[in-house]
Amino acid sequence: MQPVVHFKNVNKSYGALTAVDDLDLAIEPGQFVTLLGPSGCGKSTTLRMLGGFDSPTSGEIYLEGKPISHLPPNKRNVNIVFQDYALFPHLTVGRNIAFGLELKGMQHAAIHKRVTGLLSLVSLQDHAERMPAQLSGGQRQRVALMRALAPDPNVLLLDEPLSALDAKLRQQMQIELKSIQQKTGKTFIFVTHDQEEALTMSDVIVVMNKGRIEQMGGPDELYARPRSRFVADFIGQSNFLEGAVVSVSDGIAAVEWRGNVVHADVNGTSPVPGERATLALRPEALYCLSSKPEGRPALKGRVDQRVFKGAHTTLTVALENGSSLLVQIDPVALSHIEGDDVWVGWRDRDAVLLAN
Amino acid sequence: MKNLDVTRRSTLKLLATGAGVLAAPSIIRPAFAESKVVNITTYDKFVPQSFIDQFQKDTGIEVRIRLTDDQGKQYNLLTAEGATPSTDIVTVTGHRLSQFMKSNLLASLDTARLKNWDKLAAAYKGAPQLTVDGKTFGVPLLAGFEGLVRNTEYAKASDSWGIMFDDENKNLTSYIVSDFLSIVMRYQGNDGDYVTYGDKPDVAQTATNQARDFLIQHKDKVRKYYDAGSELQQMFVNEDIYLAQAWSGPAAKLVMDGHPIEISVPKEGTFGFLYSFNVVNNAPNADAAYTFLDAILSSPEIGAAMTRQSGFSSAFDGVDKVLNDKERAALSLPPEQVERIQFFSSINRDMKNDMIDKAAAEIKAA
Amino acid sequence: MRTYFNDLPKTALGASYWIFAVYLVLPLTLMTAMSFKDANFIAFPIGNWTLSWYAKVVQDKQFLEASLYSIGIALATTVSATIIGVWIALLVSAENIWGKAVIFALACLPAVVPGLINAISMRIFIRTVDIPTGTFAIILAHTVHAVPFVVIMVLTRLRSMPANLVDAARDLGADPFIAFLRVTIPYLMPALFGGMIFCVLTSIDDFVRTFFLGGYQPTLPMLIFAKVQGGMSPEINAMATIVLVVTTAIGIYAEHFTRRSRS
Amino acid sequence: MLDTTTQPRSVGLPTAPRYAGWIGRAASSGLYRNTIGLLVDSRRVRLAVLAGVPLLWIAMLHIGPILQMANISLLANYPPQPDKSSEYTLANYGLFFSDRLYFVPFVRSLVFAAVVTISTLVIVYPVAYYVAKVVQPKNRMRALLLLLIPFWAGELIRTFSVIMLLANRGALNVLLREFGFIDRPIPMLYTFFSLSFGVIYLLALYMLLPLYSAIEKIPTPLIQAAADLGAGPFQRFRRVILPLSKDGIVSGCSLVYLTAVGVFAAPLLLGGPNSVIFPEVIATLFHGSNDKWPEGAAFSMIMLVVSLTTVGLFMRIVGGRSVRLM
Repeated sequence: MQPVVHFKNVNKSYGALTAVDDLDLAIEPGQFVTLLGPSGCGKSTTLRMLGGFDSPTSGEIYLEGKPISHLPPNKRNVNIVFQDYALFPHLTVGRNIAFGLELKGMQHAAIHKRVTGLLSLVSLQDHAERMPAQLSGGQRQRVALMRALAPDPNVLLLDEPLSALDAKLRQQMQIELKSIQQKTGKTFIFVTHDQEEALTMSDVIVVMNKGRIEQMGGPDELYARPRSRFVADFIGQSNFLEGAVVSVSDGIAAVEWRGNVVHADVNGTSPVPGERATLALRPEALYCLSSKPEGRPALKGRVDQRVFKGAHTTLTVALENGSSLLVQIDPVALSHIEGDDVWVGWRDRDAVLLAN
Repeated sequence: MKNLDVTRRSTLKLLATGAGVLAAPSIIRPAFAESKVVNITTYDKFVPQSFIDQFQKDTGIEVRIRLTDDQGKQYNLLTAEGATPSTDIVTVTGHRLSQFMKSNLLASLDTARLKNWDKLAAAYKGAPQLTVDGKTFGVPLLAGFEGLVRNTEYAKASDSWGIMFDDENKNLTSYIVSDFLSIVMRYQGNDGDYVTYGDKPDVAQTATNQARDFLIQHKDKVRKYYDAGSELQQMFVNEDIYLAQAWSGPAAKLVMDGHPIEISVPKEGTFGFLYSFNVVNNAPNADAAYTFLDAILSSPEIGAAMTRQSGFSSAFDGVDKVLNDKERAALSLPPEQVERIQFFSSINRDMKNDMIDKAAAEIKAA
Repeated sequence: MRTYFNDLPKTALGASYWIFAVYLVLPLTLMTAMSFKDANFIAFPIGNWTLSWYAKVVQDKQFLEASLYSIGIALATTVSATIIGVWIALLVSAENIWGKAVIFALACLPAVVPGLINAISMRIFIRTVDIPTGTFAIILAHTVHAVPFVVIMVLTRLRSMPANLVDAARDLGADPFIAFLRVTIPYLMPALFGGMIFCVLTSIDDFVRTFFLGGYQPTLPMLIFAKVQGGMSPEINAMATIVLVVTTAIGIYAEHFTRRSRS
Repeated sequence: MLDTTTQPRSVGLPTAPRYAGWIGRAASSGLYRNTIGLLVDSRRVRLAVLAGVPLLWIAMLHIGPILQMANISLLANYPPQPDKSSEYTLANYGLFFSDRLYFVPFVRSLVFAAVVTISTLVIVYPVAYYVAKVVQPKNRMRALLLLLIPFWAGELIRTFSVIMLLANRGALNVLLREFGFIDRPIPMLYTFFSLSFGVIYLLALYMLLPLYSAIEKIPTPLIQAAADLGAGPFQRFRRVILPLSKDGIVSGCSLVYLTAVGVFAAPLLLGGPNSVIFPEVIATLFHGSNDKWPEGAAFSMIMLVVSLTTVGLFMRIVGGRSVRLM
């Protein structure tokens, strides 16, 4: 299938500063794609280039196979939901949504029908006559979304649209956004720095760092199989173990780490014995036992700190080899209080080797 | 060189027009030069409306009046317009006449074209102050003088300008600095009109400085240096001042209105001047201007209306008979005082204006 | 006790407001009162009262003509100054424009040049480029004077405008011109309204520029000044009172209008 | 913000909104697309249109007249006279520095303007604060409007009304005499007092509006927070309100100062023998019996440069960033 959006070797620099570095990205139609990364990673610039508010320094952007880099924003069939919504304060909700339709030269009756339809999609059909200032944050968010959807764009761009909402509303909107995306079948490109948002809604997550793509894939894949330390660190929490490769067999690498030999999935890398390597280990992948287990690898340590977090509890375990690990356990477990001796281990495939 | 200049100017013109079109209801140059129009710059109500209506009906010439309040601004306007004036007739006071003439703004008058010229009072026909090199400038309208004005209820009568410097009148006097300088020079026995100083600038400067220093020394007597006749009237009415040097017109109007005011000419004497209508040099409608001037001379009623409006005496013959008793009384002076009036000359104006202006500025700045 | 101390500054502030209001309004009240005085000159006490000055003013053809002329000039000035002012403000607020600060400073120049100097230099200038004195020249001079105020007001408002409002309009299919018409202009409305009121007031009030650039038709201030020259009589107070009442009525209507459109 | 209970705007008139307004229709028409639509598509055309008219306007009508005046200030004679030279000279500027005569009114003008500016600030600040922060928001416009009414009467009328108030037989003196406080009228008119009174009366608007808008923008919670942290009224004013209204103070002071430096009619009508200021000197050079346009133009240039420099320095020292009026 032809990608709906294709960035081909796109560079964008402002003077000496490189915002986007040789970006090559193809997006399939109908997907919910999230550009995830810390601020300054180039995700917003990428979005603005797609929207037509910035032009690439070099490279070309294709929308449905046609180059669009030279087109002004008003000639591109993409629409943006802005971070602060950018609703026109002097127009009613209805007129805000009708804005793009009016400019297409549509007649009153057709516009009216479409506006009403879109508003009922988000249960705001009674609010067509209100001014944006009279709406709540979540309502404004919905209006902005419907305004951007109204002209029936190929691709909808969302620039951190949830950042201004409170935590509870944000979760609610995540679900709503995803369902609207599914109902309309449009390609959504969503920009955020919030990994939770990304994991909840996306079909594909593109993790960006310093203007480059770090890794791209489905949420579970990214979570379970981070390819780089940056991704492992940015999405969820990880323990990082640095050691030297001892041997590789059957996709499992043995790594010498502080006098112990530990195991991890090679994760698509091709480790060479003797080389240094880093492996990433999710806290929830660790098991924690009061006594040394039989037939399973385990390292001995002592509970240093215990933090109750509601859905789970985290332990900081000081190992005998001098390092410490973050371990996540069942919150109702009454054992493993501070000062207890514990054995910590993991299944070989739950640890992943990172690319150097 | 000439070519270059033309190009630059037309470029500027083009640019100005371009910028102007944005704001322009019309860029068309108004038709100043129409045969059936006469443009007059003058004072409010100076020319009676009834006369204008009649004149327009009789001759078919449209009268356009531009109101002015200040000789200086009128002069600046004419100067700025240069060789293409938009005015046909201007109203000039005697002591300003030379300035207008020097800048070549006025055309000399062909009195033969005015068949009513004889209706002027004898004294003003070809008056010396309107004559330069044998040519006549302007139709005299009104005559006035610089008088000593006092509030008869508060200020005691005096026959000398010296009363203006009496300690009794501290903070109670007012005058127009430049005019009063001339009078003080006269008071001090010098030639306040500079007629005799043509080749003696040193003597003139000494005399001027003497008057200047005297006025600075007596600055504590002054409540205000004023400019306009209405200011003077207001100060007298409000009792801010009791004593002043003033043009006779505004003061006479106070008298006509029944205020306790008296105008006199002290024994040291004073200066007189004429208001005149003048045809502007290169006037776009000179013919219409002559028709208008001739018509205005035709009736003493018009002279009387001007007198009522301004408070000055008319230069037309027979106006006395038209005025009522109260008006006549306000305008009349005892014969011995009339003799003390010396009309401003048009000789040696540059020296006079330079020295007086400088001294006036120094007095104000002191 | 605590509330007493808290209220003290508030009371003082209220007092300062009302004293100031009296300071502003009292002289005008006197002026209005004087318009009923039955005498040729102005002074207290008023003595006999009369309405005859109003009768005189209302029948005065000159006054009516001058008023209409002034209003016409003010409207033309307002329209042109608003267009030019907004245009300059847009240029100054645009990104990537070289010498922005200089352009802004020059745009404000006429506001800080004293009126007299402004008028004279303008008079010399229009002679240089061969524009005749008269209505057009007056409007030009008034516009030059009013433009800086419009620029400042519009610029202040533009600075507070969220940048992505225009982006949003562009995104929804508006070209730059349509985005300007449909988004920027409505957003600027309060500033434009303020600027327009300012233009009207300065234009109607202007005397010195009008004198130097005017033709034969007197504007209101020219007429009043010329009449004043003939002696301060209550007739002028009557004129001023009428002007004041009319402008106040317009102002109150404008306030009413903005309040209604805001709610 | 979260006012979801508000009724739709037109309660009694449930009209369906009319979409497809004239702008939309025009913008989508072929005519528009092929004319303006095409033009604005080009960045170069857009820039030319954006910059062209303003730059032309400023060059022609803002700078042009001043340059012409600067030109005249360097001429030996203007308007040109046949018998006199019209060479370029610096003598007109030299005149200003050579004579105390012009220097005294000049300094007087600057000092006078400064005093007026500070007085206006002190008088108007509490008023602006009261309107912006104490008056209920719905009454604010009305409170402001009451203060604006006098400014619609025109400069001339306002000046004359001050005379009616302060003259020896003006309202104030008549009143004082009526109540027996004084026997003789107090001469208030034609003094520095009456001049300042009148000029402040004329210019208060230029201070009021910028101050009001600056103070109005200070978030009230900030002031409450300061109070909560134990700051008394004075502390709150000095540490919170004053710094936050700096922009308004700078704008207001600049406007009032620049206008006060060049104020012309009021000093003529309200000033006394000892309050002659510089604009009158300049006007005399233009209006005096002997025309001295070049000198007048030179003095105008000096006044322009000095007053603008003063304000520039003031802004730099105080650190105001933007000039605003409302």
